[in-house]
Amino acid sequence: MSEERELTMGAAIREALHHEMERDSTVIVMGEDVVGGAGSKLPDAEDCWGGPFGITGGLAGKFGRNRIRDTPISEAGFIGAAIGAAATGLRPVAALMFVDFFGIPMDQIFNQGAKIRYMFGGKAKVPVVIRAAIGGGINAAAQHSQCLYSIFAHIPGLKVVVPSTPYDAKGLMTAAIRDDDLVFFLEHKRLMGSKGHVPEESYVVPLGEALVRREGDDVTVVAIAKMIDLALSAADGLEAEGVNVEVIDPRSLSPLDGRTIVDSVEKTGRLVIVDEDTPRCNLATDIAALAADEAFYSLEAPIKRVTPPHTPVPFSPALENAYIPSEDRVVTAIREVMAA
Amino acid sequence: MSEERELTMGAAIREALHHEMERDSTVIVMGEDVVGGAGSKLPDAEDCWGGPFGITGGLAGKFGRNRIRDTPISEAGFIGAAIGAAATGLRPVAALMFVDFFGIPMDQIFNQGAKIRYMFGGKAKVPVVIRAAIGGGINAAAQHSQCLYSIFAHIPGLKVVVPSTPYDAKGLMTAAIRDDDLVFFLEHKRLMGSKGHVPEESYVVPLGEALVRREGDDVTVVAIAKMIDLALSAADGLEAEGVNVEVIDPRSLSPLDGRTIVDSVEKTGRLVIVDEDTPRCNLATDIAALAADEAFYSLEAPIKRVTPPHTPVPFSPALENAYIPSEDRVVTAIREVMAA
Amino acid sequence: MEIPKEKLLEIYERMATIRQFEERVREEFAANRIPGFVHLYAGEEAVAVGVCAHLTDEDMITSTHRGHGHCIAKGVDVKAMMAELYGRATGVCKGKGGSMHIADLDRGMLGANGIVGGGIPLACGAALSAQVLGKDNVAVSFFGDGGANEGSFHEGLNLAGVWQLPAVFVAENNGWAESTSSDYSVAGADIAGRARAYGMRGEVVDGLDLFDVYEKAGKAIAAARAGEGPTLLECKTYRFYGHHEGDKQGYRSQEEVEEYRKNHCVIKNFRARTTDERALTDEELDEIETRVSESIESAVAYAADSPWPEPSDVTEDVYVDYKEVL
Amino acid sequence: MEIPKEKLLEIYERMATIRQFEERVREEFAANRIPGFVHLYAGEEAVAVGVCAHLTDEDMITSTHRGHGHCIAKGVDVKAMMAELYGRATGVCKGKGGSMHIADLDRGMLGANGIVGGGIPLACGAALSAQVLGKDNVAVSFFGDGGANEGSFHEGLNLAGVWQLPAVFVAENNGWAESTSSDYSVAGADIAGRARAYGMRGEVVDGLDLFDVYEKAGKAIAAARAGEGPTLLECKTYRFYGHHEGDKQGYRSQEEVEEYRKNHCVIKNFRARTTDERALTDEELDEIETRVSESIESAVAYAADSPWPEPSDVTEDVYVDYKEVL
Ligand SMILES: Cc1ncc(C[n+]2csc(CCOP(=O)(O)OP(=O)(O)O)c2C)c(N)n1
Ligand SMILES: Cc1ncc(C[n+]2csc(CCOP(=O)(O)OP(=O)(O)O)c2C)c(N)n1
Ligand SMILES: [Mg+2]
Ligand SMILES: [Mg+2]
Repeated sequence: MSEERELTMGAAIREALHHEMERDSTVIVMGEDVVGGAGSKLPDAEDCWGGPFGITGGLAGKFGRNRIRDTPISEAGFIGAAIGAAATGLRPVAALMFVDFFGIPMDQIFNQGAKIRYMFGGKAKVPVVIRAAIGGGINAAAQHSQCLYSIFAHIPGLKVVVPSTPYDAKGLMTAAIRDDDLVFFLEHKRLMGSKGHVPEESYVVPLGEALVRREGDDVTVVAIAKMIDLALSAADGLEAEGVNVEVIDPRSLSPLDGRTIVDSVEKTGRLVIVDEDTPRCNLATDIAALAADEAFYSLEAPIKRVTPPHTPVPFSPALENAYIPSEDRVVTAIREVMAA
Repeated sequence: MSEERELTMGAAIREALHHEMERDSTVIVMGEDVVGGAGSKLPDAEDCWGGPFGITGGLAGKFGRNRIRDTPISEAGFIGAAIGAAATGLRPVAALMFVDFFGIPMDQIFNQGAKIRYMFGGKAKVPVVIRAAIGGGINAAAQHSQCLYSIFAHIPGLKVVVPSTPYDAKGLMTAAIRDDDLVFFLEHKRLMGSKGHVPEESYVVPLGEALVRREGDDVTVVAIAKMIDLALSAADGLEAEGVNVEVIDPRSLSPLDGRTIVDSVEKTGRLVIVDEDTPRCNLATDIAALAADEAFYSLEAPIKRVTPPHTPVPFSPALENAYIPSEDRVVTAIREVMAA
Repeated sequence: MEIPKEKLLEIYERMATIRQFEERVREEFAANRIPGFVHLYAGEEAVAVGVCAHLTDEDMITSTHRGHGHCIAKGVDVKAMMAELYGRATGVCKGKGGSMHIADLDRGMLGANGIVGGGIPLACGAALSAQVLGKDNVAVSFFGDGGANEGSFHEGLNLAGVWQLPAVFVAENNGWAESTSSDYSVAGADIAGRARAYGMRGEVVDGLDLFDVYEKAGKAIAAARAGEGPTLLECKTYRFYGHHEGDKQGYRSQEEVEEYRKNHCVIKNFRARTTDERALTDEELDEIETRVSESIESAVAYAADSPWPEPSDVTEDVYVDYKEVL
Repeated sequence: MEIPKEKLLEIYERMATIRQFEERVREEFAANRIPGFVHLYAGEEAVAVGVCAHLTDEDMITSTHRGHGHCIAKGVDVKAMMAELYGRATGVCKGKGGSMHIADLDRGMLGANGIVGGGIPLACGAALSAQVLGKDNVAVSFFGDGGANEGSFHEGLNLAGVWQLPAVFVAENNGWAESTSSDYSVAGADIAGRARAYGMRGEVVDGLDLFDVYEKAGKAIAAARAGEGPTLLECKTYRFYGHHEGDKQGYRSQEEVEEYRKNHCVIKNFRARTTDERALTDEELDEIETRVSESIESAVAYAADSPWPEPSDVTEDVYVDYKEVL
């Protein structure tokens, strides 16, 4: 294994799926066009799609259509089936494609999948992974650009992970598949092509552990998914002004590693949260509330949240650029808390 | 009109529906068994149900089944239809029955109803009210006891109101029906039978205005729906200890009257939030985050949140009693912030 | 289809257990000893029992809000069920589920369900497990006439058709969804006929006749086991009590209910037929009734004597493992 | 059904406009002048135009991700559409919607839709408005073969059946949902037949023949207007391009596509038939093509010259009125 081995985040996820399908014959993959070409009369149609970002392409050739299945466009049907299958011996990875489609299978997800274990008095488990693309920045408009992870983090019984690097994506996907609970695995569209070091062998990044992506002692910035890039680059820029920014990537939103965040705020005394999800009842408010309780006595400035406005995602690039948090807005927020 | 006129919250809501249906012929009511007896061969079956709490009973006799309609059990179908009807000239009040069922119609609610106006560049409006019962305390278990309003408050394009008195229920329902946007009107099961003064004539309680239910200058308690009762009674109890509690009922969760809350915290310096919704990314975190930013310099103690644990709602009374926030827990939280 | 004597006795015992269980739950509920909602299955016993008579513990079923009958038919312990209804720590779900969420995977019971139509996709999943793993198990989903109008019905049946899952879908058409007639809510008023929309076998079953249910369910389940794909059965049946306890039933007449109790009681009719045909004797059946009555009695005693769950148990069993810090 | 000459000309113009619009969008998209996703309707023009030819501005339609054709057929202004695709302030949705959300209520166009099956319940709602208010308007919902597998299809059609809504459901079966064949995904492979499940008329239509669409849609719409309830039409059609621009189409052969373009082009065939029958002349039709081509040209120029929306506009149009403080 070479330290230089680089993969995109998409390829890293595919590698984890491949490893786990090889390792455990109860792991299956299902979703709309996850293979592609179902029902085609062409001999070479196999694997002509592989999901919207091609992640599951190539798996059918190796594992066969019994274990990787194209579904009709019936999200309640096939995600419910994934949950039922998980309760009865399989470990399905179900592709919801875009997280924006959660409104169709939501009952199966939150009233069935998330609650079965509890309602059954602990006598069942539901080891499902639901993969979905999140986030804006590709002008896909209001119904294909949302984040929505705050909703899943809100629901007891669900776990939610949001990787921001190829390394974490592979390790978290491996952990998610091996996990015995229902895990949402959310892939930011604008990170799928980003490259980074990924070891060839299989490894696990545990759920519920945040990562300090950059150390600093003046201000803590917690940022999620694509927002991490803004935070890191804002931090680099502010270095020149003598501001040392600590950047934390929670990686898991549920369970949340509150300890790492609170420890950091206790050190820095200042907190900015950057969340691409809409501002009400989101992860930014969740983390702010945590700090306003647990790290209150260390706080030296108001807690600032950088988020989109309380609006749907607009289509036009001119509007979407104004919608998604920018590095400028992150820098401004950091300056504000530093000036306080 | 007599000052003494008392109605239950359920009757107050019925009165508002009745008034508005009389006033505006485009107001219609729809949902499962909102009338009851559809398809019955009995001549007197009309109005044998009226929804789970009988609220819409009696309306069909007056307004006819053209304007108050029983639906099949098809929440995506009939709530989607209510939204489509709202965009084309009607003002439907759709009964989801229990809010726990939102996972079925959610796509219609959040991707269609909430976004139509925005996606269409402001050239449409969606004047729908969705009524639903919320909350625990009747041993209805995991799928019939949730609050979930945090999810609706999260979604841009939705409005959310949660009355806690019969007076407000009538005035807010009137406002919701006359409102040109999609309004969730959430009725706490354990408040439906509670009585209070309700004027006979029609009146409006505007959306987006919080109410200070009790004045005090030591600590601000924001409480939602049934939690208001706990907060008021905790406040009464603490009076003896010389603690003056200000109790705020937000009434609308979206839009939220943040001004009233922040003003109060600026006065008291202390904040406790009591929310029956599960703890992650909920209204309590939302309000805490607001105060930790906007009222930071007035805060003299950590912001405490009193909520259920991060678990589904259990069935057994022995467990549900431990689950739902108790007056004791509210008192403890207030004492904690007072001691800080 | 010839039913062996042993099976007939077992069937009778299961039906009698459901009936007596429900009658007793009704009393316990009226006496405020059972919290929450209850929806009684009395009158519909032939459906659950006639279907489940063909299933093993490894075959899975999904059920509804009206789930006691399915649980008993599938072999869930009535003591643990009664304790669950009572909300006690000894309940089959440790008091966390209650009437609408009774489940027991060891008996192949994948849960009652508070969500109408909620169990259909889950059953497809159980059938998928069998198919992927190459087992010859089947999954059966019970749901009501009202449930046949949910999107989950359509998505689940279509998926089962596409994948030719080893599944049987059992619509229990008792004429009503709460107070709404199935003649009103099911456009076309023909649930069995909906099978055609999925290229699936569909059949109307006399749900008030154990023998008709037993035969048609047997064929459907055998076909599913043999890899011949799914079937939809519409069992016409009748519920003796209201939608839930407390329902005033203004949508149907008391005479109608009486007529069903008198002339379409599945237990009476089963008894009449099996004794007429001398397959079983009154003595054998009376003995069963007595045994059942004792078992219900002791289930109630067990429930009433059982401890409440500890308040601290409220946060157990949410996740297998949840590493939250702070 | 005899179609008056004026109507024939109008139909041709609409179909030609869709075709030219889509061909041009394809070029603009390839040249990176149109952001986001685009799904082209080329090849399927006869369906949208044959149906919408019977509708007025007060009749509502709901559409899909592949919505440009429905918009044009319903009379939405192509300049404002092109500007929308460009993301400009002059777009029909002020740049907020884009390709998948074009809407224009003044033309009875209740929105393209990014959610498969999402428009079906909305159309039921528009039909409900007409019914409650006693107007003789109808609502038409267009959706794909893939969309017929969503729960919203089932719930919407059942509701329309129960209430006998003045609605027409038009399944555009182009054989594929992304890369998945409808033979695979539609169990039973018969969408029109699903109408029976809702006690509704259902009919297969040759969606590649404008005249067949025009006739059958005309009957269904007239029936809906006359209070005779809903109809489901399954129009068999074909898309000339990939699912979205960028699709490599490994699931079908280039020869097949060529064969359709050559022998099943709805525009060519319409032209051949109408000129053969001497209803229209080549000159008349060429003139239309020229006029259309000019209008598309000027739509592109208009779009390209239009201003971008102001960044501050991002928070406008969420609510009619939102009284948030702080
Ligand atoms: C998704 C959902 N919608 C509505 C309800 C409320 N509800 C509970 S049972 C019921 C009627 C069910 O009728 P049916 O499916 O015929 O079953 P039956 O009660 O007749 O056994 C309704 C409307 C629910 N629990 N879940
Ligand atoms: C609810 C939902 N699921 C999945 C998708 C992704 N998707 C967009 S179009 C499409 C295929 C639709 O096929 P069909 O309905 O046949 O319409 P066509 O594209 O052939 O016109 C899919 C799967 C979506 N947009 N919405
Ligand atoms: Mg029923
Ligand atoms: Mg298609």
